[in-house]
Amino acid sequence: MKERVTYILSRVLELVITLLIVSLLTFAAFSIIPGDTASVLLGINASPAQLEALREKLGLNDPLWYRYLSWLKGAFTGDLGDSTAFGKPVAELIVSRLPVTFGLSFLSLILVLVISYPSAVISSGKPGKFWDQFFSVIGHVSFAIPPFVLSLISILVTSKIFGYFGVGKYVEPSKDFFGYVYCLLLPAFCVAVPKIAMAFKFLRASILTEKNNDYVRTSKSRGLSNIKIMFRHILPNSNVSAITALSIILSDLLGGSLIVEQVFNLPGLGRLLLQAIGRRDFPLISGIVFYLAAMMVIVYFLADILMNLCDPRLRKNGGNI
Amino acid sequence: MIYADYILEVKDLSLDFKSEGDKILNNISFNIRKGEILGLIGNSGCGKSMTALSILGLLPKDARILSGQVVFDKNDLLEKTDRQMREVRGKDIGMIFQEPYTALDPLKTVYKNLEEVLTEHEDLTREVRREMIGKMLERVGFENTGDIMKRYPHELSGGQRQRVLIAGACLLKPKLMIADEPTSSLDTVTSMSILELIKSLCAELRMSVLFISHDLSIVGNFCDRVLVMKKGNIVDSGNAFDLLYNPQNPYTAELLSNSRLDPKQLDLEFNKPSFSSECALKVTDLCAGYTSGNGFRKERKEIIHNLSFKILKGEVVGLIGSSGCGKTTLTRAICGLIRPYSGTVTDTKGKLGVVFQDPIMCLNPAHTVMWHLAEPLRANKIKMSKDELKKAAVDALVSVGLDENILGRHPSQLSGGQRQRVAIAMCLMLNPSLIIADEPLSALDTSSGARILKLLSQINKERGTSILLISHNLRVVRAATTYVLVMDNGNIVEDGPTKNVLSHPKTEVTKKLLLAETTLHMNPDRQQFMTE
Amino acid sequence: MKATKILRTAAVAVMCLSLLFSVASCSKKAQKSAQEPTSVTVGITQEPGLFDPHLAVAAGDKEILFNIFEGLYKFSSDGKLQPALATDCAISDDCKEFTFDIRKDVKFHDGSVMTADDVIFSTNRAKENNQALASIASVEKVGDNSVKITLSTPDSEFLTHATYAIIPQSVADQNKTPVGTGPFKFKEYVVGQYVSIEKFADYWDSSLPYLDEVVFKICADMDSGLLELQNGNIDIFPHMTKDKAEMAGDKFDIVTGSSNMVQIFALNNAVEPFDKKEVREAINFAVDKQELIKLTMDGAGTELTTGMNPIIGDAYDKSIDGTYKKDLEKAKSLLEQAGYADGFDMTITVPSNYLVHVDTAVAIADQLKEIGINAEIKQVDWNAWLSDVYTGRDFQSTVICLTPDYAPMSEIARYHSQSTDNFINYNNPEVDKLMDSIPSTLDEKERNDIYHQILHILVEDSCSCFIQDPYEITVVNKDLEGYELYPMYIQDMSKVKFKSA
Amino acid sequence: MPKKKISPYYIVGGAFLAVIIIACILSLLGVGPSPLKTNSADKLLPPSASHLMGTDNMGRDLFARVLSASKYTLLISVAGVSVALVLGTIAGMLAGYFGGIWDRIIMLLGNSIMCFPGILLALMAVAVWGPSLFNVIWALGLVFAPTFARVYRTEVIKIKERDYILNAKILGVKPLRIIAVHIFPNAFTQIIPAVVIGLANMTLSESAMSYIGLGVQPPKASYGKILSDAQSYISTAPWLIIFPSLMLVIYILGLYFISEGIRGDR
Repeated sequence: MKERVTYILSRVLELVITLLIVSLLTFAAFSIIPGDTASVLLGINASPAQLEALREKLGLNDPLWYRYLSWLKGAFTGDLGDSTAFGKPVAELIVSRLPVTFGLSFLSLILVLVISYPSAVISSGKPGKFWDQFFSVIGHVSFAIPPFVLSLISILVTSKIFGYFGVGKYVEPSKDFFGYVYCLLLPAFCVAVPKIAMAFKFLRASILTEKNNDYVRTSKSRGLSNIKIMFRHILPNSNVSAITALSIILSDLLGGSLIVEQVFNLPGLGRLLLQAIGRRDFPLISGIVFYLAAMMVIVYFLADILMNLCDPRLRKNGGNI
Repeated sequence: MIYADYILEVKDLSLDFKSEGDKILNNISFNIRKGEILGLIGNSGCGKSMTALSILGLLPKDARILSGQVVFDKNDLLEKTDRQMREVRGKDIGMIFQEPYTALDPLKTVYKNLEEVLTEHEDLTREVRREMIGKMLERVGFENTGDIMKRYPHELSGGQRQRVLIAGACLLKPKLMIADEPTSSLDTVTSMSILELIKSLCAELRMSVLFISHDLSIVGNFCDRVLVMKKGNIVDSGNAFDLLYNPQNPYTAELLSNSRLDPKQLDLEFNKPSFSSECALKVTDLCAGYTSGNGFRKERKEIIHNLSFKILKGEVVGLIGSSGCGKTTLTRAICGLIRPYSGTVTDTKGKLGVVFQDPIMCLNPAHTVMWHLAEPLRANKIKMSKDELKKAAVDALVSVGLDENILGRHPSQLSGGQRQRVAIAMCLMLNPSLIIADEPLSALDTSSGARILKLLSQINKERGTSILLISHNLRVVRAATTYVLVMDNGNIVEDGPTKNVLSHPKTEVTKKLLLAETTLHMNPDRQQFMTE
Repeated sequence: MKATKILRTAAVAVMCLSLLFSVASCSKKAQKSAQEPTSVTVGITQEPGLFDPHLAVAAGDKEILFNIFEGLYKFSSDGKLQPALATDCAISDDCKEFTFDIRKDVKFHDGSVMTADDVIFSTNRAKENNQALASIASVEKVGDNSVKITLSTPDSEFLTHATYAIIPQSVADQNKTPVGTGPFKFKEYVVGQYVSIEKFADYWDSSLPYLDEVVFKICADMDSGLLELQNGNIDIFPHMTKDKAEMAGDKFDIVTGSSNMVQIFALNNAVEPFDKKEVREAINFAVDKQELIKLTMDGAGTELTTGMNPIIGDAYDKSIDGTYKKDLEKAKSLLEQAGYADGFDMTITVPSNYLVHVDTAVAIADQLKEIGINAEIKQVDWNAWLSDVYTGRDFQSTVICLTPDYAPMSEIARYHSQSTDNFINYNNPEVDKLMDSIPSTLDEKERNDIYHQILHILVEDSCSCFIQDPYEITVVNKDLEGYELYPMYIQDMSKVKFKSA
Repeated sequence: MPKKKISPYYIVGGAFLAVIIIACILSLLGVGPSPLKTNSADKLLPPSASHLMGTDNMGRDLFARVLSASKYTLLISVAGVSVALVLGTIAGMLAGYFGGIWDRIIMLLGNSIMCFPGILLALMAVAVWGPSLFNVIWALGLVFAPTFARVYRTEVIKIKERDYILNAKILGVKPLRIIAVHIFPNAFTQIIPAVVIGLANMTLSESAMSYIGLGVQPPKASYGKILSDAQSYISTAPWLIIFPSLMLVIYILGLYFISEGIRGDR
């Protein structure tokens, strides 16, 4: 058990250090980028007196390092401070955007799994044959299409064929869960397409490597059919190495996809970040970056645990965890 | 006990690859009687594995069966559909392979690995399956079968894994077992126990065995009858004993002599080290090992426990021990690759050369031979003009028996033996006082191995460089070294002149090593061995 | 082999399953039935920032707040000032004292009745936060429902500023809970999604408003807004471009009018070579404004000659129109006079988030090439433009849209040499003298003459190149009526109603 | 050894890339109408004889703009990837070879850059050195360096245990020389698939950067810029989106086939 404690401790330490580095980067960015938050909020015909009043109110006058330290103190006690642009607590703003970003991320992750796994299995079943070439080329074309072109085309196509496809009718999950899933389906597909190509490429490679391992030959010599060998031996083994790729994809998704949110007019995290940068909102940007770093480390942490569960070789103390 | 009727008859089977066209097997025919152990011998590439795979119908995709029949239990296997063949595989014919390390699914316990054979062919209740597997594991030599069933493949040694595979192949009491080089990647002691296991199983289950190997001397002692194959044809057959001792067929004779590396023919002589001269290497109560664990807690795993020995200038010393006794750790400590915890090693910086076991990995694939030879000089800031450098390189190549034109070549264009010799040439560039050869022969075929040995002894003779030869092959040590150290779990248990130690072993470890060697490589002049 | 065939069919099945799921569920289309409370959705593209009427300055905020708060006077759609919370106003001869009669029994959204004290409280609070009201010296009660405001300096046009919001003293934080006297009450604001306001039953003008609820839906940009329009999620969508408006479909009317904005190709008068009048004139002759309007706004914009917008009315002097027509020869000769016979290099710094200004700069650069000037375009992020170009005045030339209040003085106030908004560093003592005389001339006709003189000098000096006043284009759902277009950034929803109702 | 016939991947990949390279050469020679001439008369014209690919919202000929855009897209993606490659290689090598503390520090830095919004990083680069093309390349290079570093690190960890590296250490070769001369040539072949993906991502994120006025300054444009400007005309002028995307797909497919060819040979 002691083994696990040190493992978790080192992961937590890694999270703290990443957060420190990231917040330092944000702080450095803010001390360099031109533009002052107050004049952004009040527009060009605001009077100097007005600007001064707002700066005082938002505490923009104290030196940046002081604001950074107070933000840091707040971050570690769980209070991320208030956003200067929206006047609302940063935590509340981020949480208000999570349903969209989480919804999009997990829906597209499901799409990635549902589409890339079967296609990878089929194409690695008979490498080099028609299906393999077909999926590989489609994979790379879908990788090359810019996201917003994909989104726009999909809207045009679905609205022409199905008449109306709930674009923009974003529904709170609390109010009507199915409406929520339904309106996120198409954007999730657009987010998922490049990720599907990536997952497919990786899965196909790992299945092919597992296929010419000796244990496959052993099972064959015992009379198992190809399908049984694929599902009982090859897939579990290639899953182990696929977990790292999937965790990278998931942490990428959780960062919010700005372009799809923009085209589908979904209030996700990507757009909030762009607005925060546009309005030079230091607490909000640091809050979002804090969330991103935390998400990344948590996802990798879960990936490690999943790996330990799947692969006994990784478990330090033999059979039991 | 061998019965009269045939279990398997192969009638003029021929096979070729779609892409290449030249025949891999041209109409070979042989048969196996019930309960008989038939050996199938030949150098790599003669088609022996292909024969086995065609029996089980596991040929690679682009292999084509041109003609022939494989009659097993009165019906021709080649006619059977894939589904019908699946019933035969694992039930009537079992198979085990060369590499035990990767032949088991790493994610599944031993029990799960074996259970699939039963679930595939029979539908028995869980308890019956558990009990059958338990009995079989016991039969192949495991004591606490309950615990072994729960263990994972990576927790077992090579030998144990091969036993599990044998258990898997024999679970349903097959009529025929095909063993494709089962022992060639195991050390001598474990190989011996595996072969004995197969023999006893064959007798008990009245099972016949098709044993495939490239090492004639092992097969001689173990099989009833032997077939010798050369380029897809069966060139010689007969019972094992007379094939080994008075081989009629010239090819068989040649195979035999290569496999046994007769020291007499090599007539190696060594310069006689005078005891007064100082040592090339002095190691005094060395402790070394590996530290694992990250930043905070360093976990020390000590492998070498206060070991000391010394090598005199110009002396050739052998180091033997079963795998896992710390030989590699010792070499790394001597070369300075790992810092010892305590004890001292005389400074060998720049005065030491190493020859590694694996010929594929001993040279950097990205650079030419010339670059390799120039690298040691560059590393030690020895300034030389362009043609001086070339001359030194050519001398080194000549001294290892290679000619100039390979200077521009890449390692991928050289054979295993040639690469090993370029590595030796690299060491010679610095004119080291000591060369450590870590298992230089085990990965090479016997003839190129013999030439490497001759080269080492020549270097020792002409340049007076002392050599530390590490090997698990006692005949090589007996032929090539004057002094020998025997190691066991991190300590030297016995040392002395090679002749005395290998003829009158004092410690248990040396005796076990010698015993394994005699049973595996039956040596014609038997009388040389102690017969207590 | 057999194995992969099964897998293939499984994969195809999964794919069409997910498609089916989307087809089936999209058939349930929300139907809007008549008897439900009438609600109209207006599309906006800027995230509202502040709801406190005295603090809010951003155009996007004022647009919405017009429905929640009202001042003593209020603009009507034709730009005239109408009495609102004040019934009428007596102005002293020296234009320093303004006595307002307060309208009786006007209720705030929280039910309390508006008193003179609320007016005094609101005036003082507005004075602190609004530069235009700096001239207010004191405000006192003159009887139960009349208030007198005395100014420190005379200002004949003070009434145009008397539109600041009157708010109850009792409400602590207007930003969180806005309370005013307007036709609609604040309902809810969800960041990133919408702002909703609902009908204020006992509004002082009982005939208004008609709608029960108005939702201002926040769209990422005009394109995603257009998609929602086509899908019927939005009824009114202001500030569109001509080509997009035409794509809205036949269920919508297109309403166009002036937006009282001034797109200026600003030349920094303090920087070489734009400190020479001839160079500025040359540029005015070289730029083809009609071509620019066609390129950037598909022709939907009125050409301007100087800083004041003709929509202001009499204060504008029509005679100055047409002074600058494209004349390359004249431009070249002017350049020679200024000593730049073979042209010069210059940079146009443009804010990157306004695509229309970037395109205008590109077109201008293309046109200036014909008289030997090669202009390089430098895009900067909006905040960098604000701090470096507007306040820092560190630029050669730029393209931006100025949004003055709907008052003649605020249109040209920036050309006073001492004004903080004078980012083009224009300096003409004559203009300063004329501007200073306006506040004290009570008579409107006299004031207009002074304005005409100022405009003539501005055109004479050709301080910068004024391109266009882009049309305000709004798309309105056909079954709505009563929507009026204002020449300023305002969405008056009080007169809007469904035709059937 | 059968004659080494050129694998089909090279031929197909070469053909695709040739399209892009020809486009660059044509625009360098100034063939066809000028990509900068604005003209309100022929605004948003569909593809016709006079305008092969139609015109954009400023009346400029799209065919000429796409040709000149090929130059910038090629320049940005290749330069950006090489910056990322150099930074990534150095970081990956150091982290992989020395391991221990170095490994953790470099990996932590890599993670932080990965979860730091690329746009903010680009803004910083612009603020400090100005919005020129050169700074965008630097910013993009920095954002993509961690992915390359990660690939290199795993590769180096695999190679540094091999016999020829131990041999070099024993012969006394200095660590830096081991990294640069011994390990690098063997590790480089593994990086090619990552380079292809990097080039694709680079062109796409350059278009995202154009939202905040970074990248190629108007009137010049890259594929990404044309696409992001044309975003609002997709229903009225679809050709503004189709042709640049087509060129982009050709560019990336060309790279993919070349990389498949290289992987096939090894």
